[in-house]
Amino acid sequence: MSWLGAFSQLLAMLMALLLAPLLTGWVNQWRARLQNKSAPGLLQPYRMLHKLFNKESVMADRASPLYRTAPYIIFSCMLLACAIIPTLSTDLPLSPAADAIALVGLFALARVFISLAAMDVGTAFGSLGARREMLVGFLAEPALLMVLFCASMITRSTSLTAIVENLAHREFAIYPSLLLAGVAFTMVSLAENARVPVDNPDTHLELTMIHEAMILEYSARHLALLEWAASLKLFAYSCAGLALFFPWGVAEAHSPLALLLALPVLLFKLAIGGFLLALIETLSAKMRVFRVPEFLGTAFLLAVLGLLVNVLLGVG
Amino acid sequence: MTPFLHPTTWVHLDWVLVVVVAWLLIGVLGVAALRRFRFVAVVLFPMGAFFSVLLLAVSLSAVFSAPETAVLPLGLPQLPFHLRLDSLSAFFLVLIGGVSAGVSTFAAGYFRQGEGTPPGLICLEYHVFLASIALVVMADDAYLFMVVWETMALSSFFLVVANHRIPEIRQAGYVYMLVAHIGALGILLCFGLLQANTGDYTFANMRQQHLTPFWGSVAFVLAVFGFGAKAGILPLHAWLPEAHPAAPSPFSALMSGVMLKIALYGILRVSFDLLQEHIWWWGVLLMGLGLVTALFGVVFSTVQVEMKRLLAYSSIENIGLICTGFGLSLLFLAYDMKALSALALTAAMYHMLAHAFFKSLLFCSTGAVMHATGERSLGKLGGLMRYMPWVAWPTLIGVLACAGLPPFGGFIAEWLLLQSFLFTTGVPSSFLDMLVPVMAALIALIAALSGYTMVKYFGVIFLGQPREENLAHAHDAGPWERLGMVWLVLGCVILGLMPSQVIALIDPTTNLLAGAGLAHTLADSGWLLVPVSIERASYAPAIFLLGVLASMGLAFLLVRKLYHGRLRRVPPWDCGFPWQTVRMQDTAEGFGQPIRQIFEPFFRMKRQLPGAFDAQPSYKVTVEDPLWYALYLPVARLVERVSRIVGLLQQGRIAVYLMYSFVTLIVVLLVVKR
Amino acid sequence: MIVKYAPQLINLFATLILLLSFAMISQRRIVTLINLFMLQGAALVAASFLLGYVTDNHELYVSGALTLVLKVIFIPWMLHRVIRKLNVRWDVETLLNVPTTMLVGIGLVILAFSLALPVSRLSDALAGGSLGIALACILLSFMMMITRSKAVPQVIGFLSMENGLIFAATAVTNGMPMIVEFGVALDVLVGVLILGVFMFQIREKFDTLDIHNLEALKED
Amino acid sequence: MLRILGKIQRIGIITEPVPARDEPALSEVGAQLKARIGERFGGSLAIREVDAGSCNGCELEIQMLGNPYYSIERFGVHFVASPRFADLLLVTGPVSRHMQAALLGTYAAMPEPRLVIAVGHCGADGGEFGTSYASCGAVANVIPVDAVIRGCPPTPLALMRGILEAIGQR
Repeated sequence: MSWLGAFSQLLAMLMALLLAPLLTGWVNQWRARLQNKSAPGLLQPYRMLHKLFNKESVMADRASPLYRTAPYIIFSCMLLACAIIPTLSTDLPLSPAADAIALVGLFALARVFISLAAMDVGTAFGSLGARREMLVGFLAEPALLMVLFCASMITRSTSLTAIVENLAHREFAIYPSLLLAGVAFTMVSLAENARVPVDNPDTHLELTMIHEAMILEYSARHLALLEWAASLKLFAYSCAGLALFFPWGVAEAHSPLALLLALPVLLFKLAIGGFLLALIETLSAKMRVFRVPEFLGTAFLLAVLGLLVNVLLGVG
Repeated sequence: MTPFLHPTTWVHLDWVLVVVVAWLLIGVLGVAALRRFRFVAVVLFPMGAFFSVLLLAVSLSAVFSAPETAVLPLGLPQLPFHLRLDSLSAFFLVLIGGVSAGVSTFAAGYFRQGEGTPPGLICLEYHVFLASIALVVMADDAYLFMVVWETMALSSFFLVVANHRIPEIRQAGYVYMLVAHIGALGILLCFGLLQANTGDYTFANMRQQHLTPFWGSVAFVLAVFGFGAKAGILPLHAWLPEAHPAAPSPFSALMSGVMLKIALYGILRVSFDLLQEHIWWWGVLLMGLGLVTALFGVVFSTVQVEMKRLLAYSSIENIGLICTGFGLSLLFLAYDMKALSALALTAAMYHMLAHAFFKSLLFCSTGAVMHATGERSLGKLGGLMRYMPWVAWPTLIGVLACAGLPPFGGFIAEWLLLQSFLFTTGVPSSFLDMLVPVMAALIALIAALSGYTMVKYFGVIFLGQPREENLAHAHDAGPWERLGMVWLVLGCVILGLMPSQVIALIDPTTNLLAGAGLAHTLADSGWLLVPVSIERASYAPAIFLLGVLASMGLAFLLVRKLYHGRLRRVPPWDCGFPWQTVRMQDTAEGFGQPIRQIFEPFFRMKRQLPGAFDAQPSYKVTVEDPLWYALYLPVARLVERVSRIVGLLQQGRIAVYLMYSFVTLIVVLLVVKR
Repeated sequence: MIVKYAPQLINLFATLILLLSFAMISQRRIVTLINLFMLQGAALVAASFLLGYVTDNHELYVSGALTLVLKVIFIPWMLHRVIRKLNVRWDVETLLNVPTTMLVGIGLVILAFSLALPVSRLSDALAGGSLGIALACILLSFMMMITRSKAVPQVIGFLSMENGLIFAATAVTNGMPMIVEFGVALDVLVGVLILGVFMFQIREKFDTLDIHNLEALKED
Repeated sequence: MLRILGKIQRIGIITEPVPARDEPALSEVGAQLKARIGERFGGSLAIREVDAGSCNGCELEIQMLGNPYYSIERFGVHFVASPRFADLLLVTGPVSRHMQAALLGTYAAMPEPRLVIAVGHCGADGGEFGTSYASCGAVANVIPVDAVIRGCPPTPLALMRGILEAIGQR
């Protein structure tokens, strides 16, 4: 592990921490614009986090220690996820510790903990949210895994850095299986980040909530951590998608100059991605909860289809 | 024949025999102190646990040493018992020792006065069971194997029906006995084929025989049938969800954690070791059976409303996954891809170890919960985390491991299995090539569903509010129970954090069975788990855990430093509806409902909905196993009809019976004369 | 440049066509169904133009143009007109529910691929690899015809099956003889016209397009 | 879908720009509001709205705050789904007996620092309904109130002024 490696690792984590709320702000801004409103400032998420950290935390009297620690666990899971996804450079010392499958495992771990925390206080909506979250999860995880497998079948590797290096720096080729995988990935990341059409991030009606219903009980710093974790998750998904489907511009190992060059490229790609997300959210309507398994099942099957096409066309 | 008289020259096998004898002696002592249950609990069971640890230590070193054989001058004349301790047996002895140590310790605190069978007798059955499984994995001829196999079946049967006062439990034990015997029949026939008319039933001889593909396949199918019946592979799973809840919890733990693995040992021994040639469709058959079993098990476990049934179905799922690993490895072996075969086999055996530990841990926790609350239905539990933390936190570890989440054992097993699937291209058959991704997808789906199940299990039992008043007086686990559970937790953690070391333990076995191992790739990668090569895939649970913990601590410190830790406790936010009751939490049925809706064709459901004008509207839904009605009951009816016909012979008059034997005599004489 | 990437591009179009077939069997709204069909035709056109350019085989241009005129412009326009005239903008009911249909679809794809794999390993054509995909498309649209209970979706299923056929021909043998192309095109045109009239007739008779009613026509 | 996009394109941003020509009040109130929120709530104010038995006139006006014309979100104000997230409680209507417990619970569930604003004549003093067997009258009779926004119903601008004043005091 070189000093440059350690540096780029730290840089990646710091950048994730700082950029994640910005991405959320960007998406919100575009959603407002697409609703013909003028939007809140880009930095609004930071302001909210700052305020929440300052407030006094209010907690249900029968909340257990698990409930108090869950936000920290979830937050650090998401941070680690951002750390192993090659955003700027593929020279990440942490990445051998966890490959694509472990990435899915990380998301699953976070999901299990937030669901358990939601069930802990024992309110009606908390457990309802937990059930729905697990419902989304048990279809979204395999779909995500299959999407990642499409890439790793092409590159014969499940280590994310190896995948990106392969895709980015071998001579350009078109992989039809990635088309299917891309569609599947978009659907999965909409569901996983609690976006329309699966879940509405700013609904007030408890009966239609999924993610919100689970955190209804949280306040102040714990809520702030959860919100931050949510935007980290969005960031992680966006970066994973960009790394898989538009890997160009990610710095190769041992080249500090490319590292500097990679940042603007990433920002540009993220900006486009955020805009598209807002567009999708504006154009689609939220679906009934029991349409969600159908939606995610479709994503799962498309990803499997991608694998099959991969085997058929024998690319890579 | 090893010299028993000079302990200095003893080899591992002798030590294992010492443990076996010790267990039998403990059993006898138990009978001697039939009703003195305090003595049985705090003296005999801990002694058993001590010898389990001894067994663990011995077999850990035996894994790496050369095979040892012994011939005991017991059994029938001219038919002495052959014993053999190779790395495969040693691996399973490690499993037995490790798990039984924890479970026996737990059992020391578990058994109470006045439950059906007297404690002394339970102690006897328990330790006879342990001794018999230890001998099963060491048996080196069909006779000894069948003898100890049946001993295992019988002792476990008696343990299942420990509370024989309750009719349902007797029923369950009966079903279990029945399936066990049908299975044993299959095994017997299989051995009959394997010895190929040489009349020599030692395994050594069987290894020499080269069966034709047809008879080899028949033997393989018989073995899968026979051992599968004991392991709970579809469609012979029906006894499992009946017997596990019936048995006392420590023994459910042993059954699920150890006995099922012994059945899988049988499959391994026959299909990898005794049968020399392998045919590709054996692997496909095993994989198909495994996947179907796993999917069936996990879908059913999500909709269960009774703790131990839920765990039992989840065991079916895990057995299915392990069989899938066997099948894949067998397929590769048939195509002579040794490295990949070793990888798949390693994944399966890792899964066996992991499942043995976390599942027995979970069964122990259900035992503790049932003692504390007297309740086994999820619908009447809840909120126990506040009253019994010593049970809740270990269970949380077990749950995470069972859900296949990093950084625990279950995840590593699934990780390896997925790896071996992922790099399966270039199997000569195009159809298989197409099937492989689909199978990988199924495995991913099953793993995710098991996460769903485990969240339901932990959330409904330990979190939320108590659904009944009396739960508030639930007492925490006693010292022995805590000790046992902590031991099992340690097992889970070690399996999760030290994969390279554990795989080094599995390596001799894969070398024995698949002719290859992962050790050489692992040796130079230290804490990093690298099955094939660093470019392809790597995973380091220790670093993983460290990363999570470090960022957790950092986040905590920063929040406290930069801001504050003020906290105010208030009543929970009830969405402005002050009349919320505990009954408004999600019930077990409610939590399983989405799965019930999605996988509707799997179930045989009876739903009773309230009408518009009912005075007391009631909602009831029962989910049943369609196979029970489609397969078991018809067979039962057939048997009944046949036996009624046979029953016609019975007249109840001596003269008639004498006439039967007379006629038989005449017929025999005629036959002999010709 | 484009010649270099031609096989990959053709595979890409093939995958697109497959994706659209899946979208069609999972689609409930009839208008969207027609639009998807239009897209599929467009992908097919692009594929055949590309192939024609690479193997400079001008017949492919002609067949591409035919597909463009018929499948991308005329027939969708006519179908839109039909549903506007008959005002049948209902959501399509399927006989099987959508997830089951998709599962069966995956099964069909596996079958088609495993059948086509040996062939495509032999085939020396530019895009032999996509034979399996074309086969899969044919099977999928066949299934769509089976599982839909209304007339318009069945017509669309029939047409997209024909898409699959043409694509198979284009991909594997770089195009059928011209006369066959014309024949097929004419067939389709006439077929659709007749089906259009047919739909009006059904409508007149039963004032619905639910073809269950045809069961009442048998005499007994 | 394309139709929607076209519409979005056609309409464009119709929010009152800051600074605006035709209605200076809104823009300057907005500017002040933003400034005060910046000082007291770190730039983000979360509002929980409770209908304690109003005729929904006030709700309609409060809705208006979020529409493209006023778009109060641009000043850092947003409405939230749970009092746990909220800094400010907007209560409308004479508190009916049935809503009393809910209102108390909501207030108890809010983390400090927290503000309460009674909206509309009814919220201020019970309005037409006054205090009776069915209504507790003014919000102040149930929970401590920091500010009152009169009007039946108050216009969105009045609401913004009220919020501003509520944050301003103390």
